[in-house]
Amino acid sequence: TTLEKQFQDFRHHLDESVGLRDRIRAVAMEIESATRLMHSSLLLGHQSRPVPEVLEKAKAQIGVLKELFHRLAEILLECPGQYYRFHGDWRSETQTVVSLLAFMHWLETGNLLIHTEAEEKLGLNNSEFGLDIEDYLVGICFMSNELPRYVVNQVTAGDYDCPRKVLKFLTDLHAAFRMLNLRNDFLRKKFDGMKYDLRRVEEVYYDVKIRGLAANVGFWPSYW
Amino acid sequence: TTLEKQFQDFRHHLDESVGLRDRIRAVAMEIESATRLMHSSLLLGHQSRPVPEVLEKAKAQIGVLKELFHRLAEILLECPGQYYRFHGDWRSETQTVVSLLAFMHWLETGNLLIHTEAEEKLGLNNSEFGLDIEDYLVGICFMSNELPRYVVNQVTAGDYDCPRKVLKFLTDLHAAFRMLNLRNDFLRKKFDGMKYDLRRVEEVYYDVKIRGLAANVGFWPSYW
Amino acid sequence: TTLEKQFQDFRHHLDESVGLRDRIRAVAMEIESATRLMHSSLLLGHQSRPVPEVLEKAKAQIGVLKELFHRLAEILLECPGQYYRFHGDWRSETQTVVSLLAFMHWLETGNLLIHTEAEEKLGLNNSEFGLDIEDYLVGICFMSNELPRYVVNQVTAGDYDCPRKVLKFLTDLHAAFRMLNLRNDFLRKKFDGMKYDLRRVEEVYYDVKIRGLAANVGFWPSYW
Amino acid sequence: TTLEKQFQDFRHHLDESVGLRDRIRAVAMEIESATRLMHSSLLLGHQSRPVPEVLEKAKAQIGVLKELFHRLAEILLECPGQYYRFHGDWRSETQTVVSLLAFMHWLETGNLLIHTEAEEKLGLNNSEFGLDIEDYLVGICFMSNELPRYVVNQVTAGDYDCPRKVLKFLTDLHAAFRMLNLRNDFLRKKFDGMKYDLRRVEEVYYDVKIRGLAANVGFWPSYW
Amino acid sequence: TTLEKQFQDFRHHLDESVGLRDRIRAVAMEIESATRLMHSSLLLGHQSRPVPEVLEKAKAQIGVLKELFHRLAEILLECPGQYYRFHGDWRSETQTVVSLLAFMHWLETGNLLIHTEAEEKLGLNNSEFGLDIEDYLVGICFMSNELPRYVVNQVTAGDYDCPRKVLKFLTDLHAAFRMLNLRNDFLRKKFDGMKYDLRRVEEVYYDVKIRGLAANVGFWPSYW
Amino acid sequence: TTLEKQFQDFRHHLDESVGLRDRIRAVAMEIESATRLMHSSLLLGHQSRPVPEVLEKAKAQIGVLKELFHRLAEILLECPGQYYRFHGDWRSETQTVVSLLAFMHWLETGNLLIHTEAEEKLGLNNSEFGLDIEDYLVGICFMSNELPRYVVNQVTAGDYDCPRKVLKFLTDLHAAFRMLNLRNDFLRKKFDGMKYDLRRVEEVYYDVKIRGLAANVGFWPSYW
Amino acid sequence: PRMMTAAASGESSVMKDAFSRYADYLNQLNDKRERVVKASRDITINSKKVIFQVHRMSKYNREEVLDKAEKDLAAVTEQYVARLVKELGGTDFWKLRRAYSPGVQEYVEAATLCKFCKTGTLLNLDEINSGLSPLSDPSVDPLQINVLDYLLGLADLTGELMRLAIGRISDGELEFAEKICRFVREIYRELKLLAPSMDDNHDMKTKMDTMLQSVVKIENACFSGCLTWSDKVFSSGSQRRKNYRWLLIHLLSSL
Amino acid sequence: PRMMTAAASGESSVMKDAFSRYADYLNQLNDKRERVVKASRDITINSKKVIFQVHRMSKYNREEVLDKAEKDLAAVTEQYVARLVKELGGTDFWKLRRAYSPGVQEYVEAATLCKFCKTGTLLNLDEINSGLSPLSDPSVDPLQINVLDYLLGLADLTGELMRLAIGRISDGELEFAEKICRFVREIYRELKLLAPSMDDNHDMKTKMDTMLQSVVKIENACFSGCLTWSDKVFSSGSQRRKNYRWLLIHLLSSL
Ligand SMILES: [Mn+2]
Ligand SMILES: [Mn+2]
Repeated sequence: TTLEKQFQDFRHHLDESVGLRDRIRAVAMEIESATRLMHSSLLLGHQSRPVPEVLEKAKAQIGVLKELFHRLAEILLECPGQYYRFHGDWRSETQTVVSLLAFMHWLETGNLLIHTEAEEKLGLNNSEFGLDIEDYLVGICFMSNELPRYVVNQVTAGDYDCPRKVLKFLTDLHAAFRMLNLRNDFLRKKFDGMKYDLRRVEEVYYDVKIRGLAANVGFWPSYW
Repeated sequence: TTLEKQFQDFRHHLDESVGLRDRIRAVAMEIESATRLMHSSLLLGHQSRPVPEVLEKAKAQIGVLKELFHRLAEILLECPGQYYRFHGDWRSETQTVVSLLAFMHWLETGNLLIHTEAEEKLGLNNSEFGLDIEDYLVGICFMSNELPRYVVNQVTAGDYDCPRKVLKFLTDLHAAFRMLNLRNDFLRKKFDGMKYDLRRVEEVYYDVKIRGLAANVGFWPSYW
Repeated sequence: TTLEKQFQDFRHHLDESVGLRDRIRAVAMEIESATRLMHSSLLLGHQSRPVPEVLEKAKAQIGVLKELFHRLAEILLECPGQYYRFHGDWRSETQTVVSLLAFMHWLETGNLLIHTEAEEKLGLNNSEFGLDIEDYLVGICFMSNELPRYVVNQVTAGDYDCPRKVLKFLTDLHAAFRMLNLRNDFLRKKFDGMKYDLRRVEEVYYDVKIRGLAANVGFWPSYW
Repeated sequence: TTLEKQFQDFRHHLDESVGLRDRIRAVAMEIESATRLMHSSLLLGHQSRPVPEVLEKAKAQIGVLKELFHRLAEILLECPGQYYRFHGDWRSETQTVVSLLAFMHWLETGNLLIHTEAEEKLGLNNSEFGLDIEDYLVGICFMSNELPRYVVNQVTAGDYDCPRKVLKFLTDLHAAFRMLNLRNDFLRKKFDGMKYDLRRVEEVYYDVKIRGLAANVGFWPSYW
Repeated sequence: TTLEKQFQDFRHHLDESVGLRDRIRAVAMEIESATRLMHSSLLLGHQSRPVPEVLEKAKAQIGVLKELFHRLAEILLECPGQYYRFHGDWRSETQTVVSLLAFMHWLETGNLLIHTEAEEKLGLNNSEFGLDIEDYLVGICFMSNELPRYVVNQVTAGDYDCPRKVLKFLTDLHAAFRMLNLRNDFLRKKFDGMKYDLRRVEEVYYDVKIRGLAANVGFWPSYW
Repeated sequence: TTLEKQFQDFRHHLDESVGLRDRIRAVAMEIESATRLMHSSLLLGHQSRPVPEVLEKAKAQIGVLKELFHRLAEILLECPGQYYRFHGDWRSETQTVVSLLAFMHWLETGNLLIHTEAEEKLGLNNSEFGLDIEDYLVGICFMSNELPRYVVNQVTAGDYDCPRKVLKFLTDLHAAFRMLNLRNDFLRKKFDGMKYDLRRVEEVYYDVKIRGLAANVGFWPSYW
Repeated sequence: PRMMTAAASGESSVMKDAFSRYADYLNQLNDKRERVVKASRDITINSKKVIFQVHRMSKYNREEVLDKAEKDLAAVTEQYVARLVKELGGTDFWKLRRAYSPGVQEYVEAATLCKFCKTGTLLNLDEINSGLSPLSDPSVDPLQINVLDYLLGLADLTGELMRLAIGRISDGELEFAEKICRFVREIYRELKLLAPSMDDNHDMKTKMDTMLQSVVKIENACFSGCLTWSDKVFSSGSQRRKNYRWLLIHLLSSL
Repeated sequence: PRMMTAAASGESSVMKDAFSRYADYLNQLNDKRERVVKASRDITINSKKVIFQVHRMSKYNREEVLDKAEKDLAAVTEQYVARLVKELGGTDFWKLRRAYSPGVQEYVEAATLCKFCKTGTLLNLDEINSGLSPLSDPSVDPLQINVLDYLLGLADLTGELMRLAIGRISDGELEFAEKICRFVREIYRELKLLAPSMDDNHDMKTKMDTMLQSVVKIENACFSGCLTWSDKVFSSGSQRRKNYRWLLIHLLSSL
């Protein structure tokens, strides 16, 4: 009957979707695993190991991530127009990836990792499968959340110039975000949290400043 | 600066998304409004007004819906590949539309409204903008939920053959659904509820049968 | 360090547990799939197809289930003493299996499927891996839940002696359950539900009796 | 009848289980009572009473606990292979015991209480009845939750070296935990909370460091 | 200190209360056990054994209940004025007791068991420990819930005069209950259900009447 | 019928209300937008630009706000007496407005902006549409929340007299607030937070004072 | 910080004066709110009593029972609603709505229930409100129950009508039950169209669900009532079944 | 079913008589409960006002502010608690506990707060209860606040003490804050031991969590107070740091 015929078609359709989703989730879990290793390396940054050493280990995972995102892109190629249908399945993992890449980039250059740079690092620059802008922005907010802790630990370790640099970076970033008209969604909530990061870094800067600890540093790498 | 430039681009991007979403939501709310009127007319069916009268009023809204879905489709044409990005914004309204159309179709023909027929009724048959299969299926489950109440009221009004016909329809529908491998999601939950509808209709059929009321009546149109 | 050593051991331990659980879950899902097929066949019973035909299809799955429970038992053999650690992972599937086997057994013989018979049917009779008694009892409650619907549909199909037989069976079963001291747990809740099944079957028996429909049946298979 | 016979057996079986469970719960409640007294003594630690005094009172309960776990073990001996059947009945009490023992051990030695040491303290080292590893880990997380408050109160009482030591301990502990692949369960949730403890202790250490209070003091026992 | 002294007193007081409550719960569980036996006997009423035989067995438990309520009363004597502090601990058991006594009384006399009669049966008439009126009323509602089932089974067993008697009784009872102004509490909810009992008994009464079955009365005691 | 007539009237009324609410929300969003600009300007205050410059930009928005509140008032005129029906729709925006106006007023004059002054600034002094006192008070709490951050940043920028002035202001304000008897509502919660603001400002005041930094006053307008 | 508390400078006293005005305002508002809450509780309790009184109705005592219910309702109006009106004093109808809304809703429920039982029609909001006007001091605005509270009360009414309908079927008044069924369906349909436009429609959503359940309960009761009746009609003999059946359909559709 | 309603047989009237007694009982009980609820609300509101009054305390006006608070508290006792006592009329202390418990808890909170601020000690339950005895008619049993409500009120007290402590630190009264900290810790420890034995300890569990948060807030405030102080002590010069440090530890531990 037509009815049976129709439901047979649906069955195929639904089974295919499930298969697709399972494959996507498998890649997403590998991404999660790679970011955990990366995060572990970067945590050493909070214990004030030298930046180059910290970065080296973490960078080793970028290649892995590139490969994984390539696989994701290939899976999605099979079902054109359905990027956003399955988006939720790799979304939060991607946001974490962005936050880590951006933190590493900032450690290296003192600058914000631009969206196109993030895509490039993940090998997404000339593919159909791009990095969703809101995911990028959420990732940047996550990075911002890490900065107060980083600053506190750096000062504890004796780097009294760090608060100034972070404060400058975060102030600019916050001002840039303020230009956006955000809806009442997850991104907005994350951005609203950024002001607490800013406030905390201001407090730390205040602490070193009032104790005269921030003053006499003179050399700052050229890229700052 | 690059940073400012980037955030200016983002601002445009986000404002456009917001604009798109607002327009989609506006259409979705008009759809909701039309279905409310439709539903209100169909509620008269429970008061056993003659089927043609009940349908006539409700059908008046189909043209409106067609027009609204046409507008939705046009909006989505502006951003190819993003159907599923905004899907949540018209999803539940569409499911209600399907349930009402399917109920009307069943009243008229005694048959299940097929997916392609639903698309046709909404003028979606040869457009890029289709009716998502899971939305269609959820809509059919919603229709099933209405049937026990309908049967009860028909019997009260003296139509003792109605339970038999509904039971046959619902048994077939339930069997067809059972062919699908459903994940533990909303659709699955809705389908799980269908067995209560089936059970209730069985009970009503039993009630009329045991009293000898479900006799072979002859005045039912030939397409049953 | 001891600390690192200890956590390395833990890691192995936890990874092994996860692996075990994944394998168990995979088998449990196959069991679920087999019971769905079985259930589909038995549903035809509600449409009053002849009992032997209905049973034949369903029985085909018993071999499958036997094989699957054998696999479960083998997995559990790897970790002696941990049956109840993972019990939750196959529990509800097993309860469904029991309910279907018991229903089939009742259709065939008119008797309750005894716990040892259930184990035998699943090939668990002389293994370490047994059928938990509470799971068996919950499964029997599930079977009881199906009986009112079965009776209603049988009467609709003209089998007016069915209510009497089911009522006798269910009254005895209910009385047997009443001997148990149940705690306030899931089993107790399921058993409490059994009285509604009993009440419903009493009602149906009343309906056929008062209309003089239950009277003149004379032949009943010998095993009843 | 077989049916009655079977249910009589079940009745025995269930009554025995209930009896067992009642005895287990009774012991578990005594454990809870002992840990309450222990906790109450340790709370004095926040008032900066001298460590030995605080420990002495708390230690008095260890003997009691040992005896109680011995009784638990004996009950479980009666039903081999059913440790995990009743595990839920003493689980959370055991986790609290671990957290308190680990806190005391840390106060005394500055080291983490190892799993085997915990078993030994509870007299479980060479019995069949062991300490479940996940319970041990949850208990350790609970202990971690106590540390921020302890550090704050110690600094208030003038012990400015405490933050450094706690930070070192917690950093190592956190790193060790990160090696584990945790599922999305209770333990994972508890571990996720540990990073807030770590962050808080970092902040306290920062507060004393920036004020130059965290100087190299010398009166700390040699095992630190 | 006075503070410690006061809390020590509280601890004594509360520990005593806990002891009291444990003893009360133990008696309440015995009451529950006795009512289960009573209920089992009365269930035979649904299988239409002769009333006197059914009652005899059930009555044997009344003495037991009297003794148990006497024990309850004695325990409560130890803490005068605190009846309602512990009320919740025997409340639902007492409601069941009332429902069974009232059912038996109705079987015997055809009348409602009045509150004072219920107290008398339980030996509470001249003690401090009385039967709470709301508990009594809830118990009466519970009894009402049993009547539809009783009537259905009586008719099945051939007692065609039963519906008339029960209908009269329930109609009066319902009218009497409507004299009360109830709050939105448990009693109100239970009373709300009584209308469905009345409705169902009325249906059975009509079933019997329209079939001319209600005629063959005669063997019912004179007090009806 | 009158029934239909009445509901038609209601529909008109409610649809009008919905329209009204939409217009109110539109104005409220413009208010929100204006306050965001104002806030952005005042944030420069945290970066220690000269007060007059900071104020000038922010003041430019006051006219805009006045105009917007005038529009709100006019909309509300269409439904006299229903101010508090729609109050929730501009409530939180108004609270933000008050907090900004009060902050600016304090920057300029060192005094608290009184309720009547706030109304005047918004052009509400002789209209039916006033400023709800609780909204005013919440706004003042919001302003208080900003002060610790302001003080910290001012000190960082070298204005060592700022803490003294803010502390005096906030101490007086806190004392004034304590004259109120508040319910357990939003205002109470906000006021509860004020004590932490006071505490933080006091800390900064001490920080500055003990370092002998508070001396170099002088460039502050005479009205302080 | 001695310096700041000793201060009683001009500015600080301006602030104090202002805050003592705010304090007065808040104290008065809260006192008024509390009085309104209490008046609302009294209205609720006594309206509930009126509803119980209505449910005491049977086929044989209807007039008598309803007369008493109306008298009780009038007493609620004159005693308790009047006190609410007095406490409000012609102001803050919307500001204090949450404080009195439960009482007013219950009052609407009681008043519309009485009216429906008496006349089978819906008591309009205007009718209720014009009954309240005489309660207030002529110098102040009379309390006007607002549309929202009226509709919320009406939503609750359907639950009471459900209880009533099932009682009526037991009493053999099948036609009355059918009438209730039609009435409740109509209210449900109208509210279904209105509900999304209501101010804060969260409460209303829950009430709509309950209302649909009530409608279904009434329909099921009518269904089983009809089946019982049909048994009655047909039991005389299957020969005449067909004729009776058409008669029955005719009878039912004319209800 | 005409036959059954017409009946006014002996049995049926026995039933009616009995139910009209039940109806009287329920009406009286519910009326009493409602009056008790209202009295309880009044106690709550006015006890809260006393608590606000206590928070008006500063280093300089303590006596004056606390005197007024005590006077206000006495007024609450004489006016509102007395009314509760009258409404209860010496009975149903446990049956109606839920109706008055919130008010009594708030009253305990206010009374113990006043006493602590005055004397630094805990107002005992016996002391509160003996203050209530004179309020009742000597012929009936005096209202005795029960241990549970007292403990629940005490649990709330810690929240107010937290507010107080942070205010005291701002006012420079670090020792007072330390005193509060010790007091609250002691109450927490005692309640931690008692809480599981309490009758229906669900409320208490929530309150214990809140209480722990309050304790931690006070501890954190004392911590940052001490750090500020240590900065003050040490800022004079790092040479003398070591000596000062020991002095500080000594000072703090003697608090
Ligand atoms: Mn109601
Ligand atoms: Mn409080």
